[in-house]
Amino acid sequence: MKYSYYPGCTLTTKAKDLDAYGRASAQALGFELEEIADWQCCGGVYPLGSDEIATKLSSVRALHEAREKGQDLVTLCSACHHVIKRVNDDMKNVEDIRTRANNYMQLEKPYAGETNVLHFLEVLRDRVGFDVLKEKVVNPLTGKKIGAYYGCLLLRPGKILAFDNPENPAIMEDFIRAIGGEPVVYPYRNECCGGYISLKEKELSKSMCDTIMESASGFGAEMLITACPLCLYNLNKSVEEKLPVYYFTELLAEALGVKEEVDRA
Amino acid sequence: MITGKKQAELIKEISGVNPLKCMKCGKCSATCPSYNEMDIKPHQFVSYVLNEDIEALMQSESLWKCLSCFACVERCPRDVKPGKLIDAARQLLIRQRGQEYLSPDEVPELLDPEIPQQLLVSAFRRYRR
Amino acid sequence: MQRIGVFVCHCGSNIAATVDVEKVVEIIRQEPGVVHAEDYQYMCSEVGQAKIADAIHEKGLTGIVVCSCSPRMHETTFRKAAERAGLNPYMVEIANIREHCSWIHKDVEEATKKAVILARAAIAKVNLNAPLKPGESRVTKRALIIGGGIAGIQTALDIADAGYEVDIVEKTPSIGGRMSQLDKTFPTLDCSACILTPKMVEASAHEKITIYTYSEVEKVTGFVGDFTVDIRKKARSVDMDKCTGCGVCQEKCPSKKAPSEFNRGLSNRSAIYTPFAQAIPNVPVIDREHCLKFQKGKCGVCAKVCQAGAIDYEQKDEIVTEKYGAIVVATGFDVIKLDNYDEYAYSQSKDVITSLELERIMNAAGPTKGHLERLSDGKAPREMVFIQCVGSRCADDRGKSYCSKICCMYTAKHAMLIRDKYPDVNVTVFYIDVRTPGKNFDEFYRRAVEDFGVNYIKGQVGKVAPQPNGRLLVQASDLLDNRQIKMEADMVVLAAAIEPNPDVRKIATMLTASIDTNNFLTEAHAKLRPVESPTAGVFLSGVCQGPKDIPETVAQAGAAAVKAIGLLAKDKLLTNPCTAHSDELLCNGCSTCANVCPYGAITYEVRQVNDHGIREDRRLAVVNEALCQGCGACTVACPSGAMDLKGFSNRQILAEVDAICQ
Amino acid sequence: MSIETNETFRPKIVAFCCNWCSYAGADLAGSSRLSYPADVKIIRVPCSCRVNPMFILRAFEKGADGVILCGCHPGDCHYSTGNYYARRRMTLLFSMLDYIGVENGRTRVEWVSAAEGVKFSATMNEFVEKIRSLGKNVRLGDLRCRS
Repeated sequence: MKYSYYPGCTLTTKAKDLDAYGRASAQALGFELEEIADWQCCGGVYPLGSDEIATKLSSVRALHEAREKGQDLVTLCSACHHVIKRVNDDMKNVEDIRTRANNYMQLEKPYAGETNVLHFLEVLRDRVGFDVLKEKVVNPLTGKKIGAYYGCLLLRPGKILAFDNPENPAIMEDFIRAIGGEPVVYPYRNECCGGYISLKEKELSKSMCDTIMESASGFGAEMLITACPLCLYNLNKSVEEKLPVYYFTELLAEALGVKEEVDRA
Repeated sequence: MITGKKQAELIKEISGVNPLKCMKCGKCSATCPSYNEMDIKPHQFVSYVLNEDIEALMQSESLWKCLSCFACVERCPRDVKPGKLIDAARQLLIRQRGQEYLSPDEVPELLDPEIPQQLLVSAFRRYRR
Repeated sequence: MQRIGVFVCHCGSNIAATVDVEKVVEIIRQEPGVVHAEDYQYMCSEVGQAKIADAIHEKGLTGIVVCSCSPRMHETTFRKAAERAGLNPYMVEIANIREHCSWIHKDVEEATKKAVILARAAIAKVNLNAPLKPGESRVTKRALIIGGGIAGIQTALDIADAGYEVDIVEKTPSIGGRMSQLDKTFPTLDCSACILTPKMVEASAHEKITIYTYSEVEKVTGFVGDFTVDIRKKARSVDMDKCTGCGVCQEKCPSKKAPSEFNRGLSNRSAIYTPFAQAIPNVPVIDREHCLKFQKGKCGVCAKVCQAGAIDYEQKDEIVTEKYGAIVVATGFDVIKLDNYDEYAYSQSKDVITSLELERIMNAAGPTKGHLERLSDGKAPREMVFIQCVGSRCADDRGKSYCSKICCMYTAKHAMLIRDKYPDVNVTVFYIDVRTPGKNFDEFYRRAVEDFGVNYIKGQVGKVAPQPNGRLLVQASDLLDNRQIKMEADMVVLAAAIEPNPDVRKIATMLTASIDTNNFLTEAHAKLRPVESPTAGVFLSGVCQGPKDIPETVAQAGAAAVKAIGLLAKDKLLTNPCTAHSDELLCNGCSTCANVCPYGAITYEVRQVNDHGIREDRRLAVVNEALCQGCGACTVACPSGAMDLKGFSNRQILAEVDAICQ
Repeated sequence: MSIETNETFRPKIVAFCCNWCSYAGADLAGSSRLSYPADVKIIRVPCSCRVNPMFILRAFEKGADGVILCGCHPGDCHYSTGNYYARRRMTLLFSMLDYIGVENGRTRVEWVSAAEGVKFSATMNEFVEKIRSLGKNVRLGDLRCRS
């Protein structure tokens, strides 16, 4: 199976791990991530103003290219996923945005939200299947108590992202189980880490991350996993009860026995 | 000078929010992680727009404290989406007055080696034109 | 040609403000066939009706057109007026120039023009009207009540006391309904069981009342006065006649892991069970899904210990067919599922409960024997939080759009009872609005605040987060103090929205009773006929019609009973004369009409016909006028055009079409 | 050649409404003062299944520009199944009408319950707008019927 793949800017620089472990795991699981040619930054945040078009175009370009190849579009970064999924929803359901975006794009066939946008975790759940993943694990993370940190971007707004139950998600917990670990459920796994606010309001972001960390470690987590480079950065700035934070792909690669390969490369 | 009425119309248009749907339950403010940092609280945004007191909104510190975490949007029982209202007020300020909360000059001192690109891009998008 | 009189109503200013009624009269007067036309302030008034009678007498009218409000409002009024003046009532037609004209248009010229056209269409129709005579149908003097909660019980008692036979069909093993699950009732705080149980006993002892528990309505045919209903009596596996209700079987049953429906799943029950101690009938049922005998083939303990030999593993479902004149729906409610409100951690924490679960916890016969304790660890709570409007008043599809009406009061009740019995426990109620319309209701709520020290905070809760220490962090708004509250609680109680029992959809479909988008049954008129369904002979009792508390439910139950009694008291009903009939010269006996008739009103017989001098035996469709409801499906299905509908004939409708398109 | 512009063109529209749901829905639209153009005239029928294709053909023959049939929602028919018959008949009729040049936009079936005054009014506004955009119906009209 081949998917169009949109890495996003952070995954080519500060979050290379998230990307490299993801690609290696995909290979080990038998699917291919074909990087979109000349992709452009998604902008990091979804433009909320209903009259904004230009800031949505980079997503439309990626979506369009995936459609032309007849492939689903896969993302790893939570932020890219959020932005592209929501822009795709606009293109599908908001006539005004669709018309105006297509006016800019001048495509042969106008884009109307045909591409299916999947997060890597959704590929694991819905395409590969956690059962199959479990069978392919050579290095189970037995005994590891892992807290999933979802953050906001993957889950909300629930109706558009349609990723999982936004208030009580299970996909990452199921993932942790599949790679042999023990998921730790804690209530702040879907609360915000502070996001972009940490650039200027470092204290605010820190206190939010402290709450998350305290809650997770209070329920017995030994480490956290995330899909978002910004969440990882913010969580690492936490002062209280500091737990190690990993990209979920790193643990996946480890469980699949391909981590060392990547590290050597 | 654009009137408050016109500004309120603009905010409603940009955000796509109908503030009249609000039943004033306060769930948005109950849920907001930045609540304590905000001078105008999320639930008050609705009444400021209804009262067409947009000038006060645009002066508000709250514009820069919203995390766009969408907790208020997700949990609002009336589908009002206060987060979008806040963003629309911010847009108005940035677009009309060219104001910004982040200037390129101050970036170097904010940087640290681990900062992901995503953070800079997001902050620029939200804080500036 | 008819001699037609046209009467144009002003309806005060309701019509006259937008429609130039004088002008309408002026134009209509010129129409062929119209021999009289006038306008009047209120045609439905006595004076207005007298004008119709006078014109019939003076001008020898044979047809009447009233241009007024909707025929659904006053058609009967004007028909009766015409009848009193000696005219066949079906020679009256209504042109709806209020709801369909004056109320929706603003431009006087436009509305006047439309009113004229609507009047012309009615004139065209009445020109082709023929006198009709309603038939008669019998009334079976027996009522069916669907649902055995307080609403159904009260309706049954009232009808039975009037001397009519009543059957109650209840889905669960006992009557009693939601009220039997409640601990105390507001605003008097008397014990729910103490006031309900005597009613249950009275119903079961009443010689006119038959109770079918563990039974469901399976099929309904017929119509007002003459319904035929199939009732499925589910296999109880216990012989009702032999069982003495000693309870030994339940005690000895080795399978005790079935969740108790009565205790909302907070405790377990045996596989053979009565839902609660005061159950009526006091005869257990075997829940076959949890019974070892049925699942594994071995056990049979209950049969061994039953002295009366009442256990019958071979028992099968039984269908009882019964005839009824009236049907009362009293299917009640349930609380919504809270899957859409996981921010309140209902599925994550045992200490987040619904108010109905709290009723069971507070009840001496409940899972904790009436002790207020946390279900997670059995500890007594010190801090309790109540959250109002969970799933009520929602504009999105997560919850219900309506106010559930009872929550404010039962929450005040719970808060008060807890503060009374456990003064050490702090109680905080987060509310959006406190709604307490009702006799002694607001006083009750104020007592909770003033005398019992319940802490009411205006603001919704955003999140309930279970803490590692086992407590619950409640994050909420205090809108009046404009602050965000974070407080730890030991238990959180959710006032979950109520919704009609999901079964009601199925039942409404069987009864062809209409239902609204929230699954509440629709009234025949929201204000003036609130306990009747638009479907004749079907009445509404209790929450199936809309949220209400116990006194309102009982009042409505009585009202529904009166309406049903009014029907049962009649010996005969006049049937709708607008029935189908077949032209024997056109009918070729093909059976198409019989196949589409939903009432089985069409049969065939071989009869000699005289077709232009040729006499021959033909197979012909015959309509049973007592069964025909006048839908007209057969008229369109008929390939030879033999079927037509009285009162809505092809020619009449075509004449209306012509008048409109003129 | 004169073409009627949309401002002056007032279409003739016939709406057949079943007595139990849609007619009551139209009444509710009235009592809620939800306006729709006066071009719509309602004919009351006991059930949507009473509407003979002949009635609709006759309307077009007599110069109607659009015909809409309203009934109870599927499953809610007062007579249990009438609206299903209506739906099937009309699907067939409308596609035939389309074939002979009476565009699909000129004919419509809509389910309106007694509680849906808002939907009734919205549907009628929409339908009139559609017919106005389609302009006068020139097919099927019988010259002898013109007044």
